[in-house]
Amino acid sequence: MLQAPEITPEVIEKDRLYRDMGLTDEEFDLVKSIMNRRPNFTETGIFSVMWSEHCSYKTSKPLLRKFPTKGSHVIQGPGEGAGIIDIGDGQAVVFKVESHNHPSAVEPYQGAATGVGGIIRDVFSMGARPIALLNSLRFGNLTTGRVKYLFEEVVNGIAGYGNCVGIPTVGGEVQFDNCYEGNPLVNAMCVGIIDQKDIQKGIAAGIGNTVIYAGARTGRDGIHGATFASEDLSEESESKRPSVQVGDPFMEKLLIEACLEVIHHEALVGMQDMGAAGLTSSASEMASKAGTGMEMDLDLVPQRELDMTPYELMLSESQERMLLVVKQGQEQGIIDVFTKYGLEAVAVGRVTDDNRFRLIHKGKVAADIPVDSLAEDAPVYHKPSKVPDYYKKFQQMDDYYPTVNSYSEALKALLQQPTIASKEWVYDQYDSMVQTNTVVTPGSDAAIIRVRGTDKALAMTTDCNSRYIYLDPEIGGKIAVAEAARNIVCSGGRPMALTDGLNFGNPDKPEIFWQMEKSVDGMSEASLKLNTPVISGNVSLYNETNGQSIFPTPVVGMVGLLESLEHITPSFFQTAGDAIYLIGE
Amino acid sequence: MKKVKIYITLKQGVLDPQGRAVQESLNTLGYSEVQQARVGKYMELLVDDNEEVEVKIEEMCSKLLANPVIEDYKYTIEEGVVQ
Amino acid sequence: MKKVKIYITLKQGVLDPQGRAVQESLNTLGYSEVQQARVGKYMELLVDDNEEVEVKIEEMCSKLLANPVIEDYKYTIEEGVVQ
Amino acid sequence: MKFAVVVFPGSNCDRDMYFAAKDALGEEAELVWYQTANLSDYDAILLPGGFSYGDYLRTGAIASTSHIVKEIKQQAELGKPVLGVCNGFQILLEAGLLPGAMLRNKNLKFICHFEGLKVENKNTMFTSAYKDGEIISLPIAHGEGNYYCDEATLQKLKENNQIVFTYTNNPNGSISDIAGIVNQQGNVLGMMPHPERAVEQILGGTDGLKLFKSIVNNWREAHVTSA
Ligand SMILES: Nc1ncnc2c1ncn2[C@@H]1O[C@H](COP(=O)(O)OP(=O)(O)O)[C@@H](O)[C@H]1O
Repeated sequence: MLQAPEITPEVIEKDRLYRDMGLTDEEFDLVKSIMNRRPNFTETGIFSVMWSEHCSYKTSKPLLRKFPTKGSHVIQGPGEGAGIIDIGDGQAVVFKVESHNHPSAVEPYQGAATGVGGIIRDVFSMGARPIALLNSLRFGNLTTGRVKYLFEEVVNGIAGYGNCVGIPTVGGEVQFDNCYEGNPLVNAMCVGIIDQKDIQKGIAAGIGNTVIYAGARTGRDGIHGATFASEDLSEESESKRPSVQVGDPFMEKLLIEACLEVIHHEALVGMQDMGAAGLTSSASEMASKAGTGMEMDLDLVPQRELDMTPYELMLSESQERMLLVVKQGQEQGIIDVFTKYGLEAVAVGRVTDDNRFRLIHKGKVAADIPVDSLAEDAPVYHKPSKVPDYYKKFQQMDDYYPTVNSYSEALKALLQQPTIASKEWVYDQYDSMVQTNTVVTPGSDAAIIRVRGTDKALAMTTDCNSRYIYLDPEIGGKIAVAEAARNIVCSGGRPMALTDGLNFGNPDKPEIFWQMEKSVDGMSEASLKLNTPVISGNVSLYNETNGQSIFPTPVVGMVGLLESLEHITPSFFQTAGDAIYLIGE
Repeated sequence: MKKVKIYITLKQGVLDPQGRAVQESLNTLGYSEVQQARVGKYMELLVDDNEEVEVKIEEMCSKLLANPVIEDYKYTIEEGVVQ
Repeated sequence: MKKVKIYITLKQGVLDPQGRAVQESLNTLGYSEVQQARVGKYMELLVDDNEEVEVKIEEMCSKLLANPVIEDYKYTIEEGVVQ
Repeated sequence: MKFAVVVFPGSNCDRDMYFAAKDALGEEAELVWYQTANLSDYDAILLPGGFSYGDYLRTGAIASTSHIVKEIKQQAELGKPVLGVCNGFQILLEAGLLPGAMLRNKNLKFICHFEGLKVENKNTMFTSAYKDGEIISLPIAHGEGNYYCDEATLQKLKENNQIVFTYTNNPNGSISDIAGIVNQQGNVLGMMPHPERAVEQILGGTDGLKLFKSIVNNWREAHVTSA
């Protein structure tokens, strides 16, 4: 392994190397003033990932504040790994949606698989047992080999991961449109169930407590922004580029069982998964939330590859890893649980009282940052917004009534559209029945999972008609929420809350930001009216190829409660001779 | 007829959960001497003779048989036996 | 350290749906010269030097790495590079 | 009657099997982690579905080398009922408790839905509650359920009436439509379809329940007469 030349803080500033990591000049100045000095290479990397849109929501935060997030049944709104809703009897349901669009465009099987893996960890890291998976997919039209390949492999990846970990995939949606040709969307949703007394939070409380790393070893997977090079990306550096993340659902299954056992252990203080920005975000967020600090010795972090630098260790997005905070002196009991499942778990650090995020590597301080600055001090941007020309044009157009010559021909033509046609080819590949609680399998308006041991059940669905949202984001946003709610109601459930996956183009374009603003307005209004607060969500921006944006696609994932199993209503005609009613306008 | 043997392996550094499981299982069975296992694919093609065999095989590997994002490949071309 | 390369193929006569799918997609992509494709596994093991390497590898293959009901195997043992 | 549900790393239908035995059937059942050495306290052994060891290498292969499989063999030799479903079936094949091997489904995809099955042999301790030739419906959920064996083995299976279930509409390409087989002694059954997923009407049917009931009935008879 070649030794990288020393990149000093001076060089980072002089050559503006921070730009390659995604920090702007202003953001770098802000970092300097927070640190009272120039950050070193590792520190610059840490700030850049923590202040990325993905972790900081710096562009979308002002919009997300508009969502209604409160309700008497909301136990946990946005902010933790996933949102939590009270379903009575001391039980709660936990859910969230997550996007994995870009990785899926590059390597569709692994991109989709690791997307599923990530959202599952968000749910069981709260202490909940994952009971269902859903997804929302967008591809270009099925006319090119590449699109067919992406479609097949994404479905394959979702099946490969979800089936193996033993969580039923019970619903979703797939739409095809040219705007997604170079930028497919892969959003995955996970629903879990928990006894309220077992709810875990990702906090690093208790000065002196021990930080434990559990699960897979850290490799150079998916490291943000390439392993540093100030030179242009050459062929050579392309082939050296950090490899894409590869998932190991088998390890995830063992992690689920071990973590759900560990939550009953009295020594556990907090637990969080390592998602985007890996060790950096999980560790710093846990300390920041608890108002403490953390010190970690990176040499103790289990490593898959040789000679990993602090930068690589902190920014790696290796999958199937968890971070736990455990009462000092009681580490062994926790480690034993992981050992039983054949998993590695090692103490890598401790909780401190100085509000610093300090990393030691080979006996030297590799980073020392005020921990709150990573989360709370991240810049927030209020981007300009502008009504797009296309929208003005549409507003002036007359209503269009198609002439239909033959209704049966028109119907057949509609049914042949891949977006409308049966999705059985997709969901037949998912194990929709494992855990033996799936009462209504894919193919109905909403899937229904009974809550074992009770007379209750949960209805769940994902919906978003992005064409409507493109035409009118505000009305389209309302429609998306209303459609999800209708699907729940039709199935016999009362809509309770929703999670959202906001997929948009480049927010630096005022027209795109306007689409975001308006859809959020529409969704907020509908959620407020329907009393379905937004309890979790995800934002994926910059979904563009060659400057061409996708349709605005804010996916709605909704969960509803059925108070009695007798309310279960599938969407199929049941018996010949039954009367058919049409309700509504 | 040519017989083409293709070896597809995961790139250096790419996680190989299957290889790890195989190694651990061999170790558990008592073969503690096994330090590493990597699992890849092996393919055999029978291809009609033509002048561009090599060019074509290279294309097939990079376009379809291997996934260049995570995999490397090698191949050998031999005289095949007509079956 | 020895480097062991193991090739596992489906037995002659055992249907190979994956091989058939590979052949068909190659044909569809325009490579009509591909008459047959068979898909198997390729493994690389790094094994500590010891006198019985060959005996042990034979055992590992027959006990775990290949399933004799459907698969054949071959291997080569080379000097490995210490990493 | 007391059932052991053996849990391997990566098993994921273990609880489903447990609930089927305990709640739907109303018998005693316990989840037994694969590192447990002793199965002698149980009257029947259930190997659940899932992805033991991630299905790495070959389905069931790594699990089949674990110590508990030796114990399962011993218990099977004593005549105890052993039922392997899906991945459990694959483990039984790899362990040599049943003949043959699994190949990938002919369409190379994982498939999950209800399939029609024909009860080919009702004279086993697993099927006595069914009618001969009865057509039942059970869920399948597998990517490698394409059962294969050589011609001689197939002849033997047929001669000894070891083929217990066949598909009415073969979904995976398995030889002679085979969905489940027993060993020669008749006390080890491996099947790809999931009877434990069809034990309650609310889950789409109860055709799987009769299989578990058969086990219990036969066990009771044997133990009442011998008592
Ligand atoms: N990607 C998917 N994964 C799982 N199930 C899906 C997926 N796409 C569609 N489905 C299921 O197929 C059925 C029909 O979906 P869709 O055609 O979108 O119908 P609708 O417009 O009525 O929601 C639903 O039950 C849905 O859950």
